[in-house]
Amino acid sequence: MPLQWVIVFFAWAGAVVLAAMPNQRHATVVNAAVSAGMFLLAVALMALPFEQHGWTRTDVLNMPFVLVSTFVGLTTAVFSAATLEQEGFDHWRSRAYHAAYQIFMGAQTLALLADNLGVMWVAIEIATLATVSMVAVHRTPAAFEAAWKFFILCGVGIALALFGTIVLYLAAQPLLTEETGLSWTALMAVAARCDPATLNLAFAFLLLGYGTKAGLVPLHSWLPDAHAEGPVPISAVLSGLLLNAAMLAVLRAKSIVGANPEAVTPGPFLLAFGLASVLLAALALWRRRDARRFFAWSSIEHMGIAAFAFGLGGPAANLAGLLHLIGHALVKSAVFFGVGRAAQLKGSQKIADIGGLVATHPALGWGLAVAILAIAGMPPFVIFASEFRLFSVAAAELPWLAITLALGMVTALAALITVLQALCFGVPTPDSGGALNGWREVASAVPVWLHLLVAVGLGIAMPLGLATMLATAAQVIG
Amino acid sequence: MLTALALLVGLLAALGAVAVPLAGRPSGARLVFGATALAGLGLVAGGVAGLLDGPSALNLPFGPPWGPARLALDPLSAWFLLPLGLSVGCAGLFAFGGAHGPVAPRELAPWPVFVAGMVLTILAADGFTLLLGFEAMSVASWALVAHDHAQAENRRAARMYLGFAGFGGLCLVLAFGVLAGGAGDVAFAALRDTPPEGARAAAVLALVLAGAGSKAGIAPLHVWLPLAHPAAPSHVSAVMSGAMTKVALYVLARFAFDLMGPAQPFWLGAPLIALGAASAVIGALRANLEEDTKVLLACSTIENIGLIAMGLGLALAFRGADLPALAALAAAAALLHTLNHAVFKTLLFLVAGEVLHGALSRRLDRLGGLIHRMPVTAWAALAGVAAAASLPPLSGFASEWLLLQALLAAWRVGDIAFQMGVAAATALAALAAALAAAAMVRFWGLVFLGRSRTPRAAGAEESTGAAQYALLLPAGLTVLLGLLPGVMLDLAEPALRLMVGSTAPQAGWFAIGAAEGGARYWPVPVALLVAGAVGLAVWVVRRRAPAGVVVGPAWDCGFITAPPHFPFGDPAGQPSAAGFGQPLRRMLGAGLLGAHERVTMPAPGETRAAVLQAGFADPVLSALEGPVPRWRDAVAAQAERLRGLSIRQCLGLTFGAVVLMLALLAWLGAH
Amino acid sequence: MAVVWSVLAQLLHIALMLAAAPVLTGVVRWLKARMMGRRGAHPLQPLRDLLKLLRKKPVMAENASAVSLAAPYLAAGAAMAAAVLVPSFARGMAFAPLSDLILVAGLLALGRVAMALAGMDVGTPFGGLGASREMSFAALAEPALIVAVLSLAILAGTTNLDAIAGAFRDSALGLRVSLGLAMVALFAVAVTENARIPVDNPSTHLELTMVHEAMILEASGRHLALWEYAASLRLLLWLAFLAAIFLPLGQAPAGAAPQWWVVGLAAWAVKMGGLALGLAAFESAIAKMRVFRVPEFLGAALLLGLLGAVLLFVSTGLT
Amino acid sequence: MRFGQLTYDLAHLLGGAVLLMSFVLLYQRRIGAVINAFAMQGTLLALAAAWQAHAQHAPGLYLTALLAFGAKGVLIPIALHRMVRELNLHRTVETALGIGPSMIAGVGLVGLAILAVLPATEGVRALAREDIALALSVVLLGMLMMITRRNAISQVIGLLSLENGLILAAIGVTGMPLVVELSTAALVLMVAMVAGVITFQIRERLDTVDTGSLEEHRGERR
Repeated sequence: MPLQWVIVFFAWAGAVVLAAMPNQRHATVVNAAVSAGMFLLAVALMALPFEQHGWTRTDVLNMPFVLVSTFVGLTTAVFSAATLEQEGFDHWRSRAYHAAYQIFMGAQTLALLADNLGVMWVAIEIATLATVSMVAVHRTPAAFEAAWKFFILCGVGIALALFGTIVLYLAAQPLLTEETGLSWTALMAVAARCDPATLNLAFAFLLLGYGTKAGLVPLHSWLPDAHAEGPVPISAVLSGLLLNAAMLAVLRAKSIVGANPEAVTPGPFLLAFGLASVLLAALALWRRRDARRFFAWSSIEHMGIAAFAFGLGGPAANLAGLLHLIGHALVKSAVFFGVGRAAQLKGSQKIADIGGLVATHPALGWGLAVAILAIAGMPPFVIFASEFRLFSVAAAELPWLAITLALGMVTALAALITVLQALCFGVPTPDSGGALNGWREVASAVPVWLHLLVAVGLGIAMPLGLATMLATAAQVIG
Repeated sequence: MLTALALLVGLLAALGAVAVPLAGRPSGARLVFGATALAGLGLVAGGVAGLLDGPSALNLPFGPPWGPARLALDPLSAWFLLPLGLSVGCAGLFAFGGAHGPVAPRELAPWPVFVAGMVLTILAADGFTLLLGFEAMSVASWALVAHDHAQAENRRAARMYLGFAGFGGLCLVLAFGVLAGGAGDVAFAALRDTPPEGARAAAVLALVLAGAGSKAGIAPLHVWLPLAHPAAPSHVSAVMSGAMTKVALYVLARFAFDLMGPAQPFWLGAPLIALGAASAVIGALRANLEEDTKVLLACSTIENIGLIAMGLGLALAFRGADLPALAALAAAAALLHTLNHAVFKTLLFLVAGEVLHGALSRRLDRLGGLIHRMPVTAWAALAGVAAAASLPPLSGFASEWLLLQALLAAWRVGDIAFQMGVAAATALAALAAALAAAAMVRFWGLVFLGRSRTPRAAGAEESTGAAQYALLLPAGLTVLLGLLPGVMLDLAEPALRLMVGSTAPQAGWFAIGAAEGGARYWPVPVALLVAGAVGLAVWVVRRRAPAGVVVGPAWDCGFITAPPHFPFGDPAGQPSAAGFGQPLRRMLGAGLLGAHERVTMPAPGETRAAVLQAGFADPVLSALEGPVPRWRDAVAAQAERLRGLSIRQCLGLTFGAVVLMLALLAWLGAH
Repeated sequence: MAVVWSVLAQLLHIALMLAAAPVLTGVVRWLKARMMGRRGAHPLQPLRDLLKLLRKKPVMAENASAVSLAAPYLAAGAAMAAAVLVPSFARGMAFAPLSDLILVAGLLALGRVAMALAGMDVGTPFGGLGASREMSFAALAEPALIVAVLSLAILAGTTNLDAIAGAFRDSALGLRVSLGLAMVALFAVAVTENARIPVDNPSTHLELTMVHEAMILEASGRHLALWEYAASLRLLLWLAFLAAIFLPLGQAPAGAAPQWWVVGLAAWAVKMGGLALGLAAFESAIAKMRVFRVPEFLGAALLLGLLGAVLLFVSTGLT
Repeated sequence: MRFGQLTYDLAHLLGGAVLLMSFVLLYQRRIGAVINAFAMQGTLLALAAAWQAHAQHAPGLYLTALLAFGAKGVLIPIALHRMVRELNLHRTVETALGIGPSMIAGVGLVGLAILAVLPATEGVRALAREDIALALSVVLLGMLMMITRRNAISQVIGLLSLENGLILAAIGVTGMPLVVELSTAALVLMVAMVAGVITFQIRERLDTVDTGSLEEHRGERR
C-alpha cells in the first residue's frame, strides 16, 4: 500500500482501536500517539518524490497542507489529552469522540491527498459526517441545533459539489478514458479542450458546494454555531483543517476552469465571495457576545481573504492565499485552544465572563493575546506576510476593491482588538473551577505557543524548500 | 556599520525575549534598560557614521517567504538614527536610574522590541521589512501602553492606539502596492525604477499620509497620541513622542523624497502643508487646554509633527517647482526640527515622568511649586520648555526660523492658489508657534512655579543619579543644538542631497542661512548679545541699587486668609489649569475644538453653589467615538438580520446563490 | 575703516536706544496728558521713577523662587538685545547681519515668557491671570506679525531688518496698497505687544482688564525698575521698527561717513516724535476694549496682513 | 446515441418522468401524497438507472438502481409514513410560498436550468445536454421544495429529491467512473439525514430541535 493510503488507514485503524477503548485516559494518550504517527508519516511522505498514484497524488499544492494539517492534528490531540476531562464525557461519548476524531483526521488527509475528484468528494463527506457527530457530542440543545444546521447546510453544499463533479466529468468526458476519469491530473491535461460552457456550469456548482464547506458568505450560516458548540479541540480542527480542505477543493476546481481560455474567468467569482465574506464578517464581529462564535466569524473573514487572494490570481496573489490558509490554520487553532481553555476556566464562553486573563493566567493570557494579534495580521507571523503580499498586489491591480477589502479588515481589526483587550486585559473575572493539574496545565498551553512559534518561523524565516514548494504551487493554480 | 546595526536589531529583539525571565530578578530591569541606553549610543554612532560614509546595503539570510529581507543605510536613514538614538539613549538611562527591583515582564519585555522595531523600520530597504519593523514597533508599544490595563482609560487608549497602528500599516501596504504597480516587487531599488505619475502618485501620497501620518500624529489622525502617551510608562512615552513619531515621518520622507522619484509636480506638497498646518494649530491649541502633563506634551508633539510635515511639504513643493536651494532649505528645517524636537520632547516627557515619580501626579491641578523641591528637574525642564516655545537661542528656535524662512519664500513656487494657501499656512505656523509658547509657559508655570496645590506636591522628592543625568543630558543637548545648528546642517548635507538633490545654503558652523546672501541666524552671537545685555543690566543695577531683598508674604489679592488646614495656602487662590487655558478656550477653542462653557446659577435665595461647566472635545475623537461607531453598529445591525435566519432561510440563501450564479452563467453564455 | 565706522555707529545706536527709551515713554505720556487737557508730568518723569525705584529694596514673597530674581534681568536683557538690532538713524551697523526680523520677534517672545513666568512664580491669582492673557494675546498677535513680515519679505527678498530698510529706502517701491495694509497690521501688533489702549491700559490697575500690570504686581524696587525699563524699550523698538521700514527717509546709508549720522539722528528724532504724537492721539481717541474683543481686533489685523500679501501676489504677478 | 434511437428516447423519457415527479412533489398538499410521490420518483430513478446500465453495458449501475429502489422507493417512504403516523404530525403541507407560485417558480427554474445548459456547444452530445438540464431542474426543484415548505418531512423529501437529481445526472453520463461509489456515498448522506430527522423527532421544521432553548445560544441577542 502506498504511503498516502497508509496515513489514511493508519488514522482509521486508530479510530477502530479508540472506539474499543473503555478507559478515557488511555484513549487520550493513544489518540495523541496516533496523531503523532500521522504527522511522522506525513513528514516521511514529504521525503518521497511527488507523484500521482492511483486515486491520490502528492504535489507541491497539497503537501504543505498535509504537513500543516497533521501537525495541527497532533497538537490538537495533545491539547485534547490535556483538557478532555473538562468536557465531562462519559466513556461512551469519549469513545465516540476519539473515534470520530481519527475518522475525521483520516478523511481530512484523504481529501487533501486525493487526485480523483470523486474520492475527494467522498472524503469530504466522511469528514463532514464525523464532525457533525463531534459537534453534537455534548447533546445540549444548542449543540444539537448547531450540529443539525451544520449537517443540513453542508449536506446540501456537498450535494451541490457532487453535481458539479458530475458535470465536470461530463465536460471532459469525450476526452477521457474510464481509467483516468475524474483524475485532477487528467482533467488538467485536457481542460483547455473541454467544452467551456459545461465547464462553467461545473465550476459554479463546485464553487458553491465546496464554498459552503469553506464558509464563504452567503453560504456561511452553519459555521459560527458549529465552531462554538462542539468540544474545544473540534473548533480548532474545524477552523484549521476542514476549511482548508474545502478551499483546496475550490482551488482544484478553479485551476481546471482557469486552464480553459474560453471558460469564464473564475477570479471575479472568488473575489465577490471573498469580499462579501470579509465585509459581512467584519460587521458581524461587532455583534458577538460569545467568544468562540466571535472567532468563528473571524474564520469566515479569513477564508474571505484567502478567496479574494485566489480570485486575484497570479503567482504573487496565489502565494499570498496559500500562505494565508496555512497561517490561518496554525494561528486560528491556537486562538481556539486559548479561548477554549479560558472558557473552561471561567465556566462560560461569553466574552463578558472572561477577562483579565494575563493577570491570573499569564501563559494562557499572553498566548491568547499574541495569537489574536497574529490573527489580526500583526507581525512577525505568517498571516502578516500573506496579507502584506495580498494587499501589495491587490492595490495595484484592483485598487478600489483593495480599499474596500482594507475597510473591512480595519473594521475587523478594531473588533479583534476590542475583544483581545476584553478577554486578556482588565480586571480578572473569577474562575469557576476548570483548573488542571501538573503536566496538563503545561500541555494545554504548549500547543498555543508552539503554533505561534511555527507561525513566526513561517512568517519571516520559512525553510527554503517549503517556500519553493509554495511558490511553485502558486503558479500551478494559475 | 550596517551589519553592526543589523546585529543590534537582533540583539535587542533577543533582549526582549530574555527580559521575561530577567524581569523577576532585582537587577534584571536595570540590565535591560542599561543595555537599551547603550544601544541608543550605538544608534547615534551608527547614524553619524552613516552620514559620513557612503550608503551601504545588506541582504539578510532570512525574510518573507518570497525573498530575502533587505537592509540599507543611506544618509536619510542615517539622519533619522540620530533622533532615535538620542531619544532611546536618554529614555533608557532614565529608566535605568528609575528601576529599583523587579519590574513586571509585560512592562520590560516589549521595550527592547519596541526599539528594535524602530531601528528595523529605518534600516529597511524593502516594503516588507519596513512594515515588519513598523508594525513590530506598534505592537510592542501597544503592549507598553496597555501595561497598566486594570484602568479602563488605559485600555481605551491601547485599543485606539492599536487600531490606528493597524490602519496605518494597512495603508502603507496599499501604498507599496500602488507604487509597485502589480509587479509585486517591493524592494526599494525596484520601486525607484518605476516612479508613479499623476493619479498614481497622488494615490501613493494619500495612502502614505494616512499610513505614516496616523503614526506620526498628523491631523486628522492624531487622536490616539493624547490618549496613549499618558498610559505608557514615562520613558516609553518619551520615546514614542521623541522617536516613534519621527520614524513615521521617516517613512513619509522615504516615500515622498526617495521612492516616488524626483519628477513629481509641486502640488504634491500641498496636502502635507495643509495637514501639517492643521496639526500644528490643533495640537498647540489642545496643549493649552489639556490638564494632564503628559497629554499636554503629547499635544505639543502633534504641533511639532505638524511643523515638520509642513517643512517636508514645502520641500516637496519647491522640488517640484524646480527651486532646489529652497527645497533644501525646507528639508533642512524639517530634518533639523526632527532632531531638535526629539531631544527636547524626550527631555520634557522624562521631566513629566520625574514629576510623576516625585509628586505622584500627572495632573497640573495637583502639582505646583516644584521648583523648590525638584530644582534640577525644574531647570532642566526650563531648557526643554524654552526650546519648545521656540525661544532664541535654543534649538527649537533655530529650526522654526528655518521653517519660517521657507514659508516666507514659498510664494516663489508661482501658482497663485498655492501662494494664497501658503500665506495662510504661514499665519497658521506662526499661530502654532505662539500657542506652543503659551502652552509651555502654562506647563512649566503650573508645575514648577507658584505654591504646592497638594501635600504630595509639597513633599515631592527628586531622584538622584542616573535619572538626573538623563534629564541633564538632553537639556544640555538642547542648548548645544540651539547654538550650533550649522554643524548639524553640515552633517545633514548628504541627507539633503538625497532628498532634494541640493544642499542647504552654506553659512558656516555658527550660522544658518535662508538663501545665499539672504537672512542669517547666528545663534552664538545672539546668545552672547543677550548675555551681554543681561550682564549690563546686572552691572548697572548692582552699582545703583542696594543689595538684598526683604521677604514678606505674598499679596492675597483680597482673598480671605487660607485656613490653617491649608498649610500651602488656598489652592483655589492660584490659577488652575482650566483657568489658565480659559482665554484661549474662549478665543479659539469654541471654533476649533467645540469648547463650551455653561454657568448654572442658582435661583435667588437658593443655597446651592453656582456651577461653571467648561470643556472641549476634539472633533475627530468625537467622530471616532460617536457617529462612526453608530454607523458601524447600524450597518452591523442590518447585517445581523442574516444571522436571525432559520435553517430554511439559510438554505434560501444558498438557493439564491445557485440561481444567481446560473442566471449569470446563462447571461454570460448568451453574450 | 568701514568696520570702525560700523562699530562706532552701533555703539552710538546702543547708547541712543538705551537712553531714549524712558524719554519716549515720558513723551508719550506727556502728549496724551496734554491732549486730554491735563498738564501732564515732565517727559523725563519715567527716568526719575526708574532711578527712584532702583534705590529701593525690593520686597519679595516668601515662596518666590529664583525665577522672580532672574526674570527681570532676562526680560530687560532680551528687550535690550532686540532694541540693539532695530536700526535707528543709520544702516549697516556692526550688528546689521544679526538683525533678523524673526529673531527680533523671538527675543520679544523671550522677554514675554520671562515676564509670564515671573507672574506665575508666587502663585497669586492676578499673576496667573495676567500671564495667561498675555500669552494668549501674543498667540494671536504673532500670525498678524508674520503675515505682515511676509509682505515685507516678498518685496525685499529677505527678513533682515537692515536689508529691508535699505530696500525700502533705495529701490523705488513706491506706495503700495499691500504696504499700507501691512503697516496697519503691524501697528495693531505693536499696540498689543506694548499693552497699549485699546488692548490694555498701561496706566490702570483695574483688575478685570489688566494684563501687563497683573504680572508685575509682586515686583518692586529694582525689579520693578527693570520691568518698567523693559516696557519702555519695547515701545521704543516697535516705533523705531515702524519708522525704519515705513519711513526710511533720512536714514544714513550703510558705510556712510559720520556726517550723515547727524542727518539720520535728526530725521529719527523727528520720526519718533511724530509717531509718539500719533500714538498719543490714537490712544486718546479710542477707548479700551473688552478683553475678549481682542481676538477680533487681532484677527482683523491678520486678515489685513493676509490681504496685503494676496494683493501683492495678484498685483505684481509674482510668478 | 442520437435522437430517434430507442436508447435515447427511453432515457429521456425516464428523466422527464423524474422531473415530472418533482413537480408532483411541489403540487401535493398532503404529506402522505408527498411521500408517495417521492417513492414514485425513487422508483422512476431506479428504472432510469437500470436502463442506463443496460444501455451503457455498465453492470455497476444495476447496483445503483437496486439501491435507489430499495432505499428511496421502499424503505425511506415507509419510515416516513410511520413517522407521520406515530408522531401524529400535521397531515397537510404548510407552505412558505403557495402551491401556485411554487409551480410557477418551478417552471422558471426549469427555464433557468435550460438556459444555463444551453451555451454548451454542440460538441457535447445532445443526450448529455438534455440529461444535465433535466437533472439540474430536479436539483433546483428539490432545493425549492426545501425552502418553500415548512414541514420537516417535506423538507427532507426536498433534499432527497435533490439527491435524486444528482443520481440522475451521474447515471446519464456515459463512462462516469466511480458512479456507484458516489451514488452510494450520497445515499449514505441522505440516510444519515433521514435518520437524524427521525432520531431527533423533528416534528415541525428542520429549524426546530427545541425552539425554547435557541434564543439564548444562537441569537446572542440580549
